[in-house]
Amino acid sequence: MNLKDIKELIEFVVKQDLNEFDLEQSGFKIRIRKGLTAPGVTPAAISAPAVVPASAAPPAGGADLSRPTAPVKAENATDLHIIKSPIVGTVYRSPSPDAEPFVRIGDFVEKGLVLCIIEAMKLMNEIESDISGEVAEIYVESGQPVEYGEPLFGIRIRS
Amino acid sequence: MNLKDIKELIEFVVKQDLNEFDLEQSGFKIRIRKGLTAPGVTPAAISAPAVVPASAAPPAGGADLSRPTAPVKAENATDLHIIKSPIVGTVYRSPSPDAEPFVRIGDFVEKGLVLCIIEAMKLMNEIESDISGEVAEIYVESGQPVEYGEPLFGIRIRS
Amino acid sequence: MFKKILIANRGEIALRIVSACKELGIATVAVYSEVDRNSMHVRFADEAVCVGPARNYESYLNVPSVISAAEITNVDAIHPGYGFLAESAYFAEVCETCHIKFIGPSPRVIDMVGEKARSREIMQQAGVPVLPGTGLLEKEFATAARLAQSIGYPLIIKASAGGGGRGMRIVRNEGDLARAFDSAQSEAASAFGSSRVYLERYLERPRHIEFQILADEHGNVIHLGERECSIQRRHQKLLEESPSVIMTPELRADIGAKVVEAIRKIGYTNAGTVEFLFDEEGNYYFIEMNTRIQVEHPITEIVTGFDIVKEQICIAAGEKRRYRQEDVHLQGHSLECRINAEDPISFAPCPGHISAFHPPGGPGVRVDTAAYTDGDISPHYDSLVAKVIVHGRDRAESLARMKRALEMFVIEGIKTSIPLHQKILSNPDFVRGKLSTGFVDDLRREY
Amino acid sequence: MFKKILIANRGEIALRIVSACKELGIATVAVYSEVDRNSMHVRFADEAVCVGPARNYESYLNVPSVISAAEITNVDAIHPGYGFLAESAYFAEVCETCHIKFIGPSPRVIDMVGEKARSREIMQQAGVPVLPGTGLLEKEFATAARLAQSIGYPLIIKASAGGGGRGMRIVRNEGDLARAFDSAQSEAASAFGSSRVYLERYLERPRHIEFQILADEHGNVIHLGERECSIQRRHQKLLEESPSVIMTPELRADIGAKVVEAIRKIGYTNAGTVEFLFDEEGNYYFIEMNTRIQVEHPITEIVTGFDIVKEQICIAAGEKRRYRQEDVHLQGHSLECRINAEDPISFAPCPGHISAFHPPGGPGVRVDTAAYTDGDISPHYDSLVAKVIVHGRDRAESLARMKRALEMFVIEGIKTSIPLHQKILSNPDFVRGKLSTGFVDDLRREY
Repeated sequence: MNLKDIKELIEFVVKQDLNEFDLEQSGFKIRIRKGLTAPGVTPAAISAPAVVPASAAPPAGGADLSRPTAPVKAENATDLHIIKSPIVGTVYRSPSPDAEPFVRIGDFVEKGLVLCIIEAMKLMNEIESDISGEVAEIYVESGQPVEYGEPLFGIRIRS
Repeated sequence: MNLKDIKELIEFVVKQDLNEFDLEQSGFKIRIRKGLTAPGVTPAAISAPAVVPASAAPPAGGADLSRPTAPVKAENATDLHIIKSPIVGTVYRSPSPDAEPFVRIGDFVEKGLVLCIIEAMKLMNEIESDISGEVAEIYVESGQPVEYGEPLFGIRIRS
Repeated sequence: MFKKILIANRGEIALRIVSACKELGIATVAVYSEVDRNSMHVRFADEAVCVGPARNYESYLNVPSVISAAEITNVDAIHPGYGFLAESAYFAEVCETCHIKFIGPSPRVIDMVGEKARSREIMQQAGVPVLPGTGLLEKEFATAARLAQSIGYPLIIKASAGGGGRGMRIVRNEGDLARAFDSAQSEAASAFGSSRVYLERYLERPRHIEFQILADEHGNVIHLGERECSIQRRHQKLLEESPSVIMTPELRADIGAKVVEAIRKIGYTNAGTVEFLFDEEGNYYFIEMNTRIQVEHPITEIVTGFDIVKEQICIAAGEKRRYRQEDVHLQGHSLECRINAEDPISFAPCPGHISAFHPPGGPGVRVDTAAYTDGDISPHYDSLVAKVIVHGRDRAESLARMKRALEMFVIEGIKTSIPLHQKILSNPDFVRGKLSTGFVDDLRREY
Repeated sequence: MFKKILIANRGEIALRIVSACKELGIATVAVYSEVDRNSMHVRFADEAVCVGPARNYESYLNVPSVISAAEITNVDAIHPGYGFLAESAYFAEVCETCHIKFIGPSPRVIDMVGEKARSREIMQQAGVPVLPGTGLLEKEFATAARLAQSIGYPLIIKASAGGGGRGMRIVRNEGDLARAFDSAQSEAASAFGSSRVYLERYLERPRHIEFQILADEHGNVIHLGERECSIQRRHQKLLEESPSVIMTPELRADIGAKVVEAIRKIGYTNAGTVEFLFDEEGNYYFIEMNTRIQVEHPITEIVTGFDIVKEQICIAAGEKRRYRQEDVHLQGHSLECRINAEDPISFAPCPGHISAFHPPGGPGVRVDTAAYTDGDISPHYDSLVAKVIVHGRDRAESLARMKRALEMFVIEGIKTSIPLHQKILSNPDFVRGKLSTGFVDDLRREY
């Protein structure tokens, strides 16, 4: 790659609004970082073990919680209010297996409305919306295990 | 990549508002960091073990070569030509214990003149000046042990 | 054998359990609090579940959260490590209810052993001496005075609900008893809401020595010799060794046999530790029993060749262990230093960012740690950074090796207890093996 | 005992020797080349002297420089490690002349043992089988043909001055002998300036097994059992174990006794290694002897409890060692993996900057290394990054432990041989102990 190519690549990366770009190819290696490289992010190395993928495939049968869930795709959706799981457990999006889900994308929810149930230690915990708005994103499916702090719903606040 | 290209690349990287840029390509490697990259830089730590002072005082009787000699006080004296020891041994600044030293500060030396003797394995090695000029600094004393690459004399080149 | 184990802990012991599971071919699930996301135990476990925020009772002590994590990951068993839920009979019971094997003794045994009066009784029946003492006393000073006579002086008054030294009084002679009894009771009442106290013989400069036990679920019980843990500070062990300089093969066999008998009698299973105080005349007294893996277990592993954590897992899986007492031989000598993040003078914990971390290696050195370069010692948890364990052919080699290992341990960015450990290792009394639980205080008084 | 020792080496073995000296209370002097200024052995030695630029013959192989460094620092002895000057009789002699103790055998013995014909003879006299072979042959093909008959096929033709495979020919039957003999001779002549060759029985898939020896300067000679080093690639050992699966206590005692006798007879002192090839029928043949510490010495330390480097120093200091052969017991099983900086597929060395380095710890794991986070693997020297050594109660535990340790070894920034080691450890033949020096080539052919 000559200088022109490199500059073109950088421009492209910046225009795409990427924060990180790495490429490695037979004897060629490039690394581009933009923005507030939070110290916690850069020194990959040992400093951020969680970034490293699990060495083996997740053991069969178990839930794949092997790595902390990514901070959710909708990172640009800064206007979204994220409802996170306050407990560890299994999500149910409807009150019973063949019932309708509590909410769907596009629904308007009032503060206090039940969004889903999380089962933990045989107890059903109703998860309510702590805000009013439109359900813009649903990050979980019925039967899915969730950990503490895992995003469940993205609520767009009506302005 | 020549200097012009490199400067151009740096300018470009800065203009693109990047914080980090790394490139590696067949024997060529560039690394650009902008702003307060404190965290990545600080952990000198193990990276420079030699910086750490010897834990104990230098054992009695032995030469104190415990740490590589500092790059010489006269670091500002960029115009000085440094004559370094080409071998490990013991310095003698005069041909015999009660003789006059080969050179003193302020002496003008011709290229090829003997500056001192370094004894190694019972052999006396004459160290000659490889340049003509004025003896501006003398970093060693008679009887002092020196290691490879240790500065012996600073010669100011007459201009 | 189990297919998957959840590790209900953090730090070096969580990583230690991950190692054992890997060697046994068992998958692992780590749990972690939000601040522990980048921990080594999370990195090396096969799966990991965040169980809550930093505060212990919201995460590592949060039983519903930990149990839910076990359920959603379908584990067969939970290893509790030490601290946190390790000695909670309640947690062990919840595990049982949820059909998850708790790697430790049964809830019934944890309960029984945790009750001090009960475990004293068990040991006494097996012929193990206990410290002379009384049952709980209310306001009856006359009874206290009479019982004090038979215990002898010095004695200590302890609050039944006590802790942290409050409600405690050392009484050196009969004349001081009345006032001490009164003040201990009122302090206990105000601190714990109960004025009940008991009296116990007080040992001035005892040694703390403990025996390691392994008991499978088929009645096979052995001991793995002793650990001397006299080097303490505020009841926190700093440096341990095995064997103890004061132990003879005969005494070891004698105490060991009694302990094994008591353990077998109560149906104890899994690993456990029986703690004793030794006075200067060599008399020994049972003080308490711990129903979990101990921080200092590695020194026993080193001298016996047993992998105690793997043993715990195999035992919990119901395996019949084939070893007998005759198979246990102590080889050489082992020392452990617990390196804490603390100011070596004031002993104040000193959490922070580790800018460089390079543990020592080479012959006879083992390091158990979850710390790493660019990692943090969190203020939320205990200040243990690493355990340095050495093995030597004899105590002298062990000592020289530990000094060498500490000298070659690079930790930058935080203060550690290494200078204190070095001071201890160079102390002539320590070198001669003249130890007691007062050792560290004496040392501090000197400088 | 010595007061100060100069270590004429670099990397992990220099650090290993520093450790031994620290444990013995001996001060150390490191020597280093300009590019090694920031090395661990420099950091942890008490003093350090730069002896020249990066290239070996200008620094680590520069005898005047190393000796001068020893003189200006007033050391009593020099430990040469392995490689570099370790087997130079000349260097040992210069040390002697300068009244500096060379930690190794006497120059006379190094010379004698280094001469292949002589050491074969010595071993044969002690009853140790050697590979059937001839003396040096000039142009006399008739003699060669006659001798070949008695050696049997396959046989190998080797150049007397040989090395690197040049002048070598494997001959599988009589018909090929004449042509091979001619071409070997002419290749030898052009490569080494001497056409002299010799014939030797060729073993197809031998095991490489070696015995560790310790001999003090008072005639006390013992062996520390064997190491199996069959896992090699281009004659470079990759993975070693002790004990070997094919060794019985009787065979060990038998070979050991013969080796000890030979060693005693020639007045050998200090540590040494006697190497054998074993054919598939279990016949064994002496091949050569090494008069230095071996890279793989830790596995013997692990199973015997001897600190071989400390032994070397004590022996060189003239100490009378009190152990006898009966005191040597092999405990459990040990494995070593030599982690190299190399491409795991092409095996090409891969020096570079180490961006993260965190060695595994926990039970039964020892790491000998001079690498560290933010350090470099220099292209000037060999590509060894670290030796991972494990101890298990048996071979199965050793294996599981090594797998676990490699999985938990964090090395970033450079490629290493860890994937290759993992492949070897999982190979069914390896697990069954079916080894030979052809093992790695076979493995590569498979993928």
